[in-house]
Amino acid sequence: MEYTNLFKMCGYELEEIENERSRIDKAFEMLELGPKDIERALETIPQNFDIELAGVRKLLGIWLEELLDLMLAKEEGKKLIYGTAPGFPCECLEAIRVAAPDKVYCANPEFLLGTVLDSLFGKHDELVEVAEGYGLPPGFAHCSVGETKLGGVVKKYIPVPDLAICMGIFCDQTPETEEMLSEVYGFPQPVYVDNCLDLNWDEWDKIPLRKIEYLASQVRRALDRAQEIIGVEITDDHIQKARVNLFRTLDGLMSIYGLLENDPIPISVGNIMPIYYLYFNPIAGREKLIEACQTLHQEGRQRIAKGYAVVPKGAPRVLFTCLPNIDNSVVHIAEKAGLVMIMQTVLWPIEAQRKKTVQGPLLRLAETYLRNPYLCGYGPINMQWIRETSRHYNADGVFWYWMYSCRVQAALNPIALRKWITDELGLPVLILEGDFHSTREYSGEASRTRIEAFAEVLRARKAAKSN
Amino acid sequence: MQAGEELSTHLRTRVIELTKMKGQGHKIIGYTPGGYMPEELLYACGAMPVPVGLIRGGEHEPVLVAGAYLPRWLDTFCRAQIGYKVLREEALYDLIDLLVVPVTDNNIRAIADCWNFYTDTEVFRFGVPHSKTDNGFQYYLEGINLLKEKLEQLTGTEITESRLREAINLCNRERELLSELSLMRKFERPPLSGRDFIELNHASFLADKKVMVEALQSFRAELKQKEAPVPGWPRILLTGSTLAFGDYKIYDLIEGAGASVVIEEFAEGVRHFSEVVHTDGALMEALADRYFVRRVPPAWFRPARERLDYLVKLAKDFNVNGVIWYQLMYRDSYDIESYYFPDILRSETGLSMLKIESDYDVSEIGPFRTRVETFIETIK
Amino acid sequence: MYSEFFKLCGFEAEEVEKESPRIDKAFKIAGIGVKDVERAEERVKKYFDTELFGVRQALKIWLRRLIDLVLAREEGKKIIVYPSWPPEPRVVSMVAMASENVFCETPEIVMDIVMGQIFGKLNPILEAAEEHGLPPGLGMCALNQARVGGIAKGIVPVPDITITTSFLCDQTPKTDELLYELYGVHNIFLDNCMDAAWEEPMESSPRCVSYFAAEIRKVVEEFEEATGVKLSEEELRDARVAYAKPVYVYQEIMGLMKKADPQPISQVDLGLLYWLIQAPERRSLQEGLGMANTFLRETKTRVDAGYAAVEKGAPKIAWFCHHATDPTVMHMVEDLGLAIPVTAVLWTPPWQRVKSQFTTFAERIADQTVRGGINRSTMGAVRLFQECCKEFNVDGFVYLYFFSCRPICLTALMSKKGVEDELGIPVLALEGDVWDTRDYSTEALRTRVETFAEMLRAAKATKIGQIM
Amino acid sequence: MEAMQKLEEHLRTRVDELTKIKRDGGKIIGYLPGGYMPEELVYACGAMPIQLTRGGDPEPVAISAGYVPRFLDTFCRSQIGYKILGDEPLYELIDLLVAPVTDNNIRAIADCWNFYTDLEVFRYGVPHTKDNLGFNYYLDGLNLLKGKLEGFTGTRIEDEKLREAIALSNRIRELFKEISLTRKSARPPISSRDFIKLNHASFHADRSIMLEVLESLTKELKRREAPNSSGPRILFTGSTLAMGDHKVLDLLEASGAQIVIECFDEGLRDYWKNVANNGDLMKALADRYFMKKVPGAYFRPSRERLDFILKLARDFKVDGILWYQLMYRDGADIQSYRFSQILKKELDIPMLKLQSDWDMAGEIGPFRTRIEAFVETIGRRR
Repeated sequence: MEYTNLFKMCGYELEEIENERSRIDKAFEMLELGPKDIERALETIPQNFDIELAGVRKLLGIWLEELLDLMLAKEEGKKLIYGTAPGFPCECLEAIRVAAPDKVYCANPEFLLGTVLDSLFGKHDELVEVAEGYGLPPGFAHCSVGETKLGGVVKKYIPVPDLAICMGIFCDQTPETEEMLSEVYGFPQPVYVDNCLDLNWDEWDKIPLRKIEYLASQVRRALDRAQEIIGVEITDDHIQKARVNLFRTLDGLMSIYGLLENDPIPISVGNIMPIYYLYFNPIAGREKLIEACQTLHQEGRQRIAKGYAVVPKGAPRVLFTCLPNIDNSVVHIAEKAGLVMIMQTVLWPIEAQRKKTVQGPLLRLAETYLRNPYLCGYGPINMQWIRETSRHYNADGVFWYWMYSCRVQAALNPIALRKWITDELGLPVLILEGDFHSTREYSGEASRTRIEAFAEVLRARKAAKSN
Repeated sequence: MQAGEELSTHLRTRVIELTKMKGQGHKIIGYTPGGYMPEELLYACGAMPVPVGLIRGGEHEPVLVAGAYLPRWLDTFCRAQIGYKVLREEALYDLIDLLVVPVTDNNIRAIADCWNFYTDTEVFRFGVPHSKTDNGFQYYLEGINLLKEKLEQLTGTEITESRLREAINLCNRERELLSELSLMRKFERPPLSGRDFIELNHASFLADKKVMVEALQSFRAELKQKEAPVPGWPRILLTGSTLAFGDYKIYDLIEGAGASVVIEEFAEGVRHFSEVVHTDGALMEALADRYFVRRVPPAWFRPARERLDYLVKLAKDFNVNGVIWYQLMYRDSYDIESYYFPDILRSETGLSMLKIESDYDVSEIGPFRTRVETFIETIK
Repeated sequence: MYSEFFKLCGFEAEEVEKESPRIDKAFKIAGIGVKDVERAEERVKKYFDTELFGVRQALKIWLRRLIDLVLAREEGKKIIVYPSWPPEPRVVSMVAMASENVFCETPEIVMDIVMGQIFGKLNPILEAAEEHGLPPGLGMCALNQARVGGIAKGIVPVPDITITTSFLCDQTPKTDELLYELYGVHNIFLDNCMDAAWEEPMESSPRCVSYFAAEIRKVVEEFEEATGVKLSEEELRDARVAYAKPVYVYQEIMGLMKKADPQPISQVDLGLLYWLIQAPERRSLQEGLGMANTFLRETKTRVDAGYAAVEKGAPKIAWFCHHATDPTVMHMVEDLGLAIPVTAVLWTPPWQRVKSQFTTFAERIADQTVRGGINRSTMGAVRLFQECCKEFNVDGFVYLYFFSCRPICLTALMSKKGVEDELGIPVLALEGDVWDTRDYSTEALRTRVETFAEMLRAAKATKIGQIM
Repeated sequence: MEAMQKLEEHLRTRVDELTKIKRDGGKIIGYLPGGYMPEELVYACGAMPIQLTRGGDPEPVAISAGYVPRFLDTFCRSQIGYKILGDEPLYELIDLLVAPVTDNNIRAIADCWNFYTDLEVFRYGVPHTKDNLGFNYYLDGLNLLKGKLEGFTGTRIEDEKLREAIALSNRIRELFKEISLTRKSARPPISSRDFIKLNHASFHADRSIMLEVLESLTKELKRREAPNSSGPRILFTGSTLAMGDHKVLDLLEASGAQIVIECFDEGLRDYWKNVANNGDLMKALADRYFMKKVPGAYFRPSRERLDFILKLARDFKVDGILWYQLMYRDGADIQSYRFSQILKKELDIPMLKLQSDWDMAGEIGPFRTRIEAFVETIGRRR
């Protein structure tokens, strides 16, 4: 089967491809990927991403490589340990990986699989449709990440792991799905990382110790189980290393967002999502990822120097929450409508998050997460968050694209936040119900009119101001 | 197409333009769809028409938000309008100085009343009688005369005979061009797709009239020498209550299933172009004659058979292979007609019809797709 | 088999005797069997206060209306006319009184009251309509369904003419067009435009009146043309008077209800009178006044006797509209200890009580119809309810809107806010139906009304508390 | 039944009473359903607990669309709807809202009230796994709640007071259990409708009156000649059974079936287990309300709930299970799929799943058809 072009498009060198060929063949066979799929991939990728950029090509390559590793981990004699979407706290799996890179492969398989099959191979929603017949029916707003995982398991694309760590720190659906996998589809009984979303309205900048300790102990318990599996002790150093790794990746990611502070923007935000979605996955190719970021950053600087413009100068600039990782049509519609998304509010570290009240990597880890507003899905911090980001970036509006099937994001209540943002900050807000991991019900097309109208609202405001 | 590019750039900057014009003291007049508001009057007093409602639809969130202001048992599109207003997502709606509402039925009335009750927009109503009788004609004529006064008093500009005639000629020109373009779709291989045409039709509500007329002229020129892109697909007559700007789901599904819409008939949302205003004789009468008497009436007319016969005529003239009836939830007049029209259609033309009812809900797409696809299959 | 039941409904033994051939025929056609009569007897005993002579008289008239309606064709009525609901009652009265040859009846109301409220047998009729163009799930008005269903099921004869009132509702004309398409019935439309300006004073606009008047004249002409029956001005006046008299009596009864504590008579019983007035027909126009007066007299007596249909000192509410098919709902409300002195829709506000300044009969009728109220505009409705709640000095207002009625839905939430803001009394907006029992759960309604009642009692208590 | 009448009379004037209590300085403590709020603590400091239990009406759900996204559990959405409409007098009396946070749907109620009203909200978390970590976290939560209540009411919660409160609560639970168990008999002396009414009442009725009512009812039931009830026996389970949500109940009764036992995560009082009224009382409370309680579908793992339902099905000899849940309650939804498979394996009885968004006119028709068909099939199997 001929996939050389595909892998070249994804930043592979020829000899790399040759060396990998046997692995690729095996993995593609397991995933039932044939010539047709390769063709589609060759069309899809350029539509979704700006492959002129070497950095982007490298990124895509990492996705493919990780998927290969996942598929082959077992027969290459590694233990397989899964986390679950949304994957937080990522340090947990990263620490396990760091402790014994050669003994274990860690992953959130639903992300790898979903992203590669959808955004690279354009096999939209194949797995989602499967899942709908196996316990996650359509029409009831089941999370498409969970559906992707269930579909992958049913289709036997996702190997059964040696240990499943269920990240239930803010999502209720994942644990339910995970339980179904163990009761009905022969997955191991998961070990849970639990948490309670019980911060009080005025508590948001002083996280109670008991909450930190509870989350920390949950993570520690998971690590202990992992130790038994991999036979290597997971120490505080490993945890510390894991945290450092993630910080380094985050720096890379932020440096790319830094490019967008330039007007006009040199690259489409659509190319950044692959980094974001890799960043919190325990990938083996972590160093490559950081490299790729540097490459992309340099390319961006060069474009700026050349005055390259993805969207004409002077376009309204908005903050956004998050974007699909499988389909960039929303981004392209927005940018075509002359709307620039400059910063993903989730990533901005607000004052309160920088505070440290505890010592030791484990407790620190826990505290960082409890201070993350999006993750603890918590109104007041979100308000603070948007206040600080909008000030720092002097944004013209907020583009609230949220995952309709995610109860956390629903409970976060965009409607209430819109009221607050418009009243307090006087910024227009567009709330878009969407889906990060499926195009089955929400395609970019469906929201074209609203995005374009929103762009007009912002332009009109700018015009009014300048008058 | 080049003309397309120019037009879309014009449209993109339209809101800003209007904002500026408002700043310079121009009045922005919103009006509800249905084709009973003679735009000519607005142009004749130098005001800017902004078709409220018509220009937005097809999205679910405004419909949901409307739940807080109106029970859900009224027409989806009409509920959506209060939604947009409170969401403040539609820049044009905020520019409006006066909302003109030709009251046709309770659903449209709901828009007027909600804007009156929940916002501080000024609303001007005039009734559209439901029978084409002399009383009806007189009443409608009085209505637009009142509108005329209202506009003159609001803008401080008198609507003189000559300015009105000018406006009418301009609007007639636009109508003629639209109908020429539409008639091109009679060809076995239409030079433009249904979606293209309807977007053009919708643009004609937003764009500056002169710009629009020019755009249409160049379109016509381009299409004349253009090799028809649309293949010899099954031909569909698309009809229903409201076809809002942005509500293109149905077009995508039909064209996605390998058929082309060659002619539309909608009460609300599309510009009616088949009749022009006669400029001989008294102009106000002429307007009433065009907008009330010669206009094909919507389903809530009493009686409304005229529309159904017109549909049969269109089906024959455009030699279609099937009819798709696309209406919105709870627009009861259409529901009831959709029960007996298929028999009329079959006996007159032997064609079959598919009825689809939308509440602007995303979860509809799946089911709709299957139904449209099977329908297209059967009529191939 | 049914003589007991008919006696219960105010018939004399010999009347039943005399009528029995017609009754047999009618019941056969309407598919009313022994079981149904038993059920009806239970229901009447359970839901209506047959102690009251007025109630018995009313039941009697209703049963006769059913029989007359069902047999109209075979008894050789030359012209059968069905006005639609909501009617322009004066015009309907005119036609009803026009000639012996003309049989004019509002079949859907007869179906609702007799087949529904009395026999509890309406659903099959509605289901028949659901198969004849008024499908379920699309918010189709169940009253229109009763109109079509009665014909579709062959219970009521196919009419020659409909007088289709389309000045409030858009669905009625479509329903009658359906009758035209299905049965070739001649539709005469009575049209109007609801384009009153938002803050327009309740005194109606001349423009509106003259259009509606012209429409009325048109109806008369078309009717005369179609039937060859001439309608003289005198007849028209008489008809208007015949209609107006029981209305005045009804208003008097409301006057009593307003002052009375405890509430002397259940609204369910008054409903029988209410609907007779709402859907005039020859027989009720002739006998209705007498019955109305009986109601009035009996209510007076009860007030003097201090008879309590609802406990003394109960909080008072204005109720939106009488139920046509289901006696349980309003009984439930009264049993929960809420007095209902008034149902707001038929109440006549001050601006409708003034004598019309217009001269021609058509204009006077038009004037009456388009002044204020639901027929006028949303603001008209809001003002009507505010005025009504003031006048009856109620502690709350329950707006049970019929989910399948567009104009009623339209005003629901605005009326709630309008009344709450203006009078500072709580308003309960309830989604329900008065034409169809299948769409709501009385138990669920109970919970809502129950809590509402608690709220009113508490409010009352606090008021008293503050005073003391 | 006299007892029921007595209760109804009491309930009629209850709002009035509570209004007076409040006026005389009494504190009304509202709390979110789920069974993780030990009302004993509230009583022990002389305050009056009221659970948010109202539901079943279409209007509040529709209204809520302007305040909270529609993809949350229907009950949770409607709670802000009631507040906006001002339809529920009990809610208007609340001074402090206590929110034991179990999942995101429940959390949304707390947040909406925080955001749209000026009411104070106090949260404490309910962990999702029964182990020491979880137990201690929950216990901490209770202690914080205790402190909060003491601060709010200005009354210290003495052990004595708490012990009394617990004793009374235990007694009430016992009685509920006793009454519920009478329904094991072939001819249940009390209908599910009455039992549910009783149960819901216990969330805002006066406790001493509630106690009398229950006492006399148990006696009555012993004497009472049970109505002849031949209809199929149904186990009624799901996510939330709100006060006022009668639709399914009506339809089931109309179809001739009889509910003999209910099992809901939220809305009904959990009467199965009691508090050990000795030793460290706070520990005892945590033990009863966290460890001993059968958890909701959002637990991890949540198999315990399913096994409990199976046990009930056996003990009460039911012929069928009606799984009635509200729209977008994902936990219950996903569980229902597993459960139907387990059910087939363990004891082969049919289950009907209904998912409601409290849309009156839209749902009754379809529900009626499905329930009638279901009751007919299980009728034939008997």
